[in-house]
Amino acid sequence: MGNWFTENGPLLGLALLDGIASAALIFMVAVGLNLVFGVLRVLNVAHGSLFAIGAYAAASVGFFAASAGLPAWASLPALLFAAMLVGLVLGPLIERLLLRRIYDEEPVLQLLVTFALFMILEDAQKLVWGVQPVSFSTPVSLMGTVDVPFGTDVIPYNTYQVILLPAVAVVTLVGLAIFLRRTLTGRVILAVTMDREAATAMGIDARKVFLLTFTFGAMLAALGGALSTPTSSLVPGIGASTIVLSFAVVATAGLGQIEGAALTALMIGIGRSIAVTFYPELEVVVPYIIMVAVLLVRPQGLFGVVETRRV
Amino acid sequence: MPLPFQLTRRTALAAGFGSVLLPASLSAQAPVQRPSELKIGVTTFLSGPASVFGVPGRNAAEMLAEEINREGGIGGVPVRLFFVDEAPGIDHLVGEFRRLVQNERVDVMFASISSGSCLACTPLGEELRKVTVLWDCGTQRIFEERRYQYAFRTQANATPEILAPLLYLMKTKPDFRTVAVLNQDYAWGRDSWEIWKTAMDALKPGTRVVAELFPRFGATDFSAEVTRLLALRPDVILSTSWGGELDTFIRQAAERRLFERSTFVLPLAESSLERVGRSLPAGHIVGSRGDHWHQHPRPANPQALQRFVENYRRRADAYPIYPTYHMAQAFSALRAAHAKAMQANGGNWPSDAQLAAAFPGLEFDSPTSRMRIREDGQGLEPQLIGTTVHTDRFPFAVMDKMVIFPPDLVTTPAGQNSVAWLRTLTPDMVNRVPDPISAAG
Amino acid sequence: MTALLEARGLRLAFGGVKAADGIDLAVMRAEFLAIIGPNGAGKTTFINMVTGYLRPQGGTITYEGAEITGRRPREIVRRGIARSFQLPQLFSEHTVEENAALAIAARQGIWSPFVPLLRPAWRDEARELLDRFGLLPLATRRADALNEGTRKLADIAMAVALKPRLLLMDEPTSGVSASEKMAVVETLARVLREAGVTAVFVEHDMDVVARFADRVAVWSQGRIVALGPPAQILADPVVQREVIGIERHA
Amino acid sequence: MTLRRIELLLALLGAGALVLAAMTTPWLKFVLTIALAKGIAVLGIMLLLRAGQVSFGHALYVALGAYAVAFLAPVLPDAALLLPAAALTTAVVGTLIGLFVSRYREIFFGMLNLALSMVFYSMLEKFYHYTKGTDGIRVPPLTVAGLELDRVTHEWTIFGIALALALGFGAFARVYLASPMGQALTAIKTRETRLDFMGVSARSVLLAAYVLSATMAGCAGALIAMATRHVTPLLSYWTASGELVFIAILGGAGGVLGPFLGAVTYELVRVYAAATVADMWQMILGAVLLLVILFARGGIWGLLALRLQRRGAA
Repeated sequence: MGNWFTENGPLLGLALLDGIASAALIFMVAVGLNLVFGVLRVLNVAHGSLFAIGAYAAASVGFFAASAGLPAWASLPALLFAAMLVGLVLGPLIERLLLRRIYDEEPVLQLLVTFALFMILEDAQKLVWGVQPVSFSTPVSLMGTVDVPFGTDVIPYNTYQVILLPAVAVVTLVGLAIFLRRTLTGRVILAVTMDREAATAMGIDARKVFLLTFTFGAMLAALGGALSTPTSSLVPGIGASTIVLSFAVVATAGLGQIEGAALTALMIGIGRSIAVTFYPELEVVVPYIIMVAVLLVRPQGLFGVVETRRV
Repeated sequence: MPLPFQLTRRTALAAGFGSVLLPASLSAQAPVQRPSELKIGVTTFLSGPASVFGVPGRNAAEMLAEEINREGGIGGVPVRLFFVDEAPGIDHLVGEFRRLVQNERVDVMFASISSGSCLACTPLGEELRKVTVLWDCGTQRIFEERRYQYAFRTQANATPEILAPLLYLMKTKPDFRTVAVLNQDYAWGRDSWEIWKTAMDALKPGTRVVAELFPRFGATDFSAEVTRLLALRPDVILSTSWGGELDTFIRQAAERRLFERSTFVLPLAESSLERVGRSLPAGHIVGSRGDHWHQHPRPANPQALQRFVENYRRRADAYPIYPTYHMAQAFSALRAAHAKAMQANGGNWPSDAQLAAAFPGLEFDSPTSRMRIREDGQGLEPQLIGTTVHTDRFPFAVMDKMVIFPPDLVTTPAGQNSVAWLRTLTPDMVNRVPDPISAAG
Repeated sequence: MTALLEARGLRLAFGGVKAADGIDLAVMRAEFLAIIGPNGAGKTTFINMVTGYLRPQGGTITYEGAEITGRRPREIVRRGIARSFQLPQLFSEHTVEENAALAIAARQGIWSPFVPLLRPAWRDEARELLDRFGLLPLATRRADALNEGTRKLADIAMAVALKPRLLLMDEPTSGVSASEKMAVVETLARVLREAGVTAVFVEHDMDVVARFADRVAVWSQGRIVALGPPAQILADPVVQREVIGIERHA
Repeated sequence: MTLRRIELLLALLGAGALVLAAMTTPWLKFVLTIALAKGIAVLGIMLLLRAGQVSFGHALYVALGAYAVAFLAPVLPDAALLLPAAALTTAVVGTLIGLFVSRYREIFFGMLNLALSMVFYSMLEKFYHYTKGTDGIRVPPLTVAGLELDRVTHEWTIFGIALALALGFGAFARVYLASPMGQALTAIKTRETRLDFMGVSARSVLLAAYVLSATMAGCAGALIAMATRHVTPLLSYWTASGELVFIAILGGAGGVLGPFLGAVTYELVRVYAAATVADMWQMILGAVLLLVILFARGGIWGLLALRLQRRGAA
């Protein structure tokens, strides 16, 4: 075992670096889904569509900024702007027009409403952006690479992926934690997450909280998409594969738990990159193995609170 | 907006129920008369990741159908197209195939981009006795595992499409010792690797495979894989990936200078060249699943190729990529077969069986060369492979030092199993590879 | 008389709050034992521990000579201990008679996929049971359409349908209107006496306690502070001041 | 006439209508076979929905049944043997997985099922040399009870088996739902703790329904394999599971006819949507689902039952 580590230590180090970079993106998408689920108790399948639309919108805004003659550094705020735009437009629209009508329904109906929305948005996105892969990699080129030593060799990494993405994820995590625990709005959201009935009984306007949270969640989804744009080409179907992974994160993390989402994202990201390095065959099933293992030990998820049924 | 939508839907439903009520036997076995239109069913990807190929295929089909109809149709009859999306799965596809054959009464089916779809459709076409043209799918299994009377492929298959790049690599950069592969984790990715590995073991024994990476189909990030490849420094990296995944892989590899460490062999990259722009550096090997390239060095009919390229660019605002050429080949073969069958039938409209009988041995024009369909139904298509170069004329990498592999060099002989045939190859095969042609100015 | 149920030194704390701080109690066969005490004294916790919903952190519970401490609710029910709930736990999408029939099925064996739940034998038994509780007119009403008092009765009826030897009831008369209360308890007591069921019930109405309990246990801060016949306990000035006084105000 | 009688009558009428449609339009016979098969799988989904649990992974069992047929067909080329074999396989696997997932509720139940079906999907692609990956496996021509059949007779036979199984499973589900085991499912949804305090293991009640639903899905998969004669991993993809839940809601979870009404409607809408706008079928299906949930919550069966009851009252 010690031998194995001395031999493969450097490789393991590289895998950790890759894992952290991919965990950052996984976290960005999953945390929004988890937040929305915690407050609205609606498992939003259309979160994947918001991710995809955010990604495409980021590319469009980026191209527009470039064609308008803005300097290359403007591509970074362009990503953020695109995500805000998507979240602020689509979030309230979806919440007001659709979700609001179904809060009192059974969970399966709520889930299917978002599933239907997902199907509609999937085709709508095709109508707007077509089916040819779209890519916008200016931010990655802009930020260049950092060389990581590996034995006598060096491995170049994208600064964007190993520095900026994890930094954004950490800022989001810390910012969210402070927002939820220290500000009044945040505490209200937290109160609704923990006990909706008690919170409404205390006079909290749940509808307002729902609207706010959903819009916020939509922005996080779109931001996740926007942040993935510089490193990957956008094609139809990216929303579908994103949402399955995010579901696994939510169930593993525990409902509404942002720290849980962060830890799960890290486990999945690092687990996958270690798998790619040492057991490539396992890469695909890593998230599910982690989820099943966690739920075997902790049936309520990593950070889930056991809901005591009052009798 | 909603009103016309509802109207079309309602009429469509009405038409559908009309056909439910109409006894199907009315027009079943009537003597073959010249129909008012020649109906072609086309199965292609209209949603999901593979629509990267499916939609250009459809665009080409619509463009070609319009051209044919302007010129008076096939055998004097205008063609009409029916499209089916392959994405929802085999049960939907097979149902639609039946509907088109039994209800819409299409005259011929152009089946499938996905090999799985082809493997499901081909036997069905045979059972329904309907001519099925395999227009794009790559699996070599179809004609090697069974004989068909109604199914024909108007392009090559996976074996020449992978063998040609390998031979090209051996001819142009013979000194490689280590190889890594990164393919999509699905049938094509696995099959193409098996073909490459088998051929390489026969043609260049002793080459070491240092990594076999098969990321999930639809993956959007290859950072961990790129890291692994950077650390391993293989001489050659093979990837038969395509679409968004190939674009992503090329960009991520380029950003992290992987192209400086290894020679890439990308047998499908012709379809990504325009999109990835100058991200793809010079000096790497690119293929196009056949004999297609808008800057083809020796087209049989330069005017025809140029017209095809320009018409397609006007329509789709992009250079044509291999599925559009494959679609053109399918149409061209159908026209030729139809003419041949009519001639054999004394100028009368051919039956399904007569049309099918015209395909074996058929010769037809592709946009770049003259092609033939072998007796077993397999199309014989040359393979064009080249090395990337950056020029001032195009904002993206183009091919240079192109080799056009003749089909008889790289295609498995009829009646043989590809893997078994590849095992019999010998290293001196590389001496029979034609010399490279440089790109014209 | 022998003890049917015997609790010794039961302890359970939630955080710093001691809900059970050394409970010793023997319940005698066929007696009606009332539990009184202020809110938060640990009355419901006791029932929860006996029925297996909560596991005590210390002490033992013996029932019919066998130890049942920390066993799961399902197992404890099968030994003959049933309970009713402070907040009625009905199957809201079922009718009242279906609720009762489900309880009968739970007793008789639920694993029959081919015979309807409302088979004649079970329907008759359910209706007879509902009749005894005065619920027959509501038999085909959905459980979520009942008012609080009737829900409470249906909840108890379901526990009775299990034919327990020991029945624990958590505030059986709360929610029942004052005018009906005595009649309801009267019926309930008759049904239980006929079946020879031992009953432990948490009660806030001292008139009910005085009239129906054989013994009264007074709970305070997780301990039993007094135990004896109602006449003696209810007359105790300390109990009157500390427990009943607070009760009256609450 | 009571609603239950009308239900029976409608089932027979519906079966007759399907046979008639299949007779007049050959291609519909195939589509309806698939619809009946999916209806059977959805019937299983409905059992779980009664307990308030949504499985987002039952495509696992559909695919398992289908692959069981594909793998066993070369050694056991008879539909009459393959169907029970597929049912048995899925029942065994359903029991093993059910023992695990029946401990979980709601999102955890749904997501664990989803995860397991995705693991199965990945395995079908990973074990490429046995499963042929996404290319899928061709099912060879089958005999039925020893008889060799031509294409048309074979199609009719599979259609007939699907119809018979649909009627059989439908009748069984109705009896089952009225029984204590079926009624206890609803009790899990409304007040699971009470079941516990009545001495009933909610987990076992759910497990029984889970194994049944897995078996039904397995039979559905076997029928799909026999009808399409080609199986691919896409059968187990999560969207296929979503489709089953979709059909359950479309048809309405109120009665055993719902799943079949839903499945036939779903397949027909998809066919006509695909025929009208081949690349927009998803949007049309999504819109239909949305309309059903927002304006007809009981699904098609709910609408029908309401109308029949009104007429009965008038």
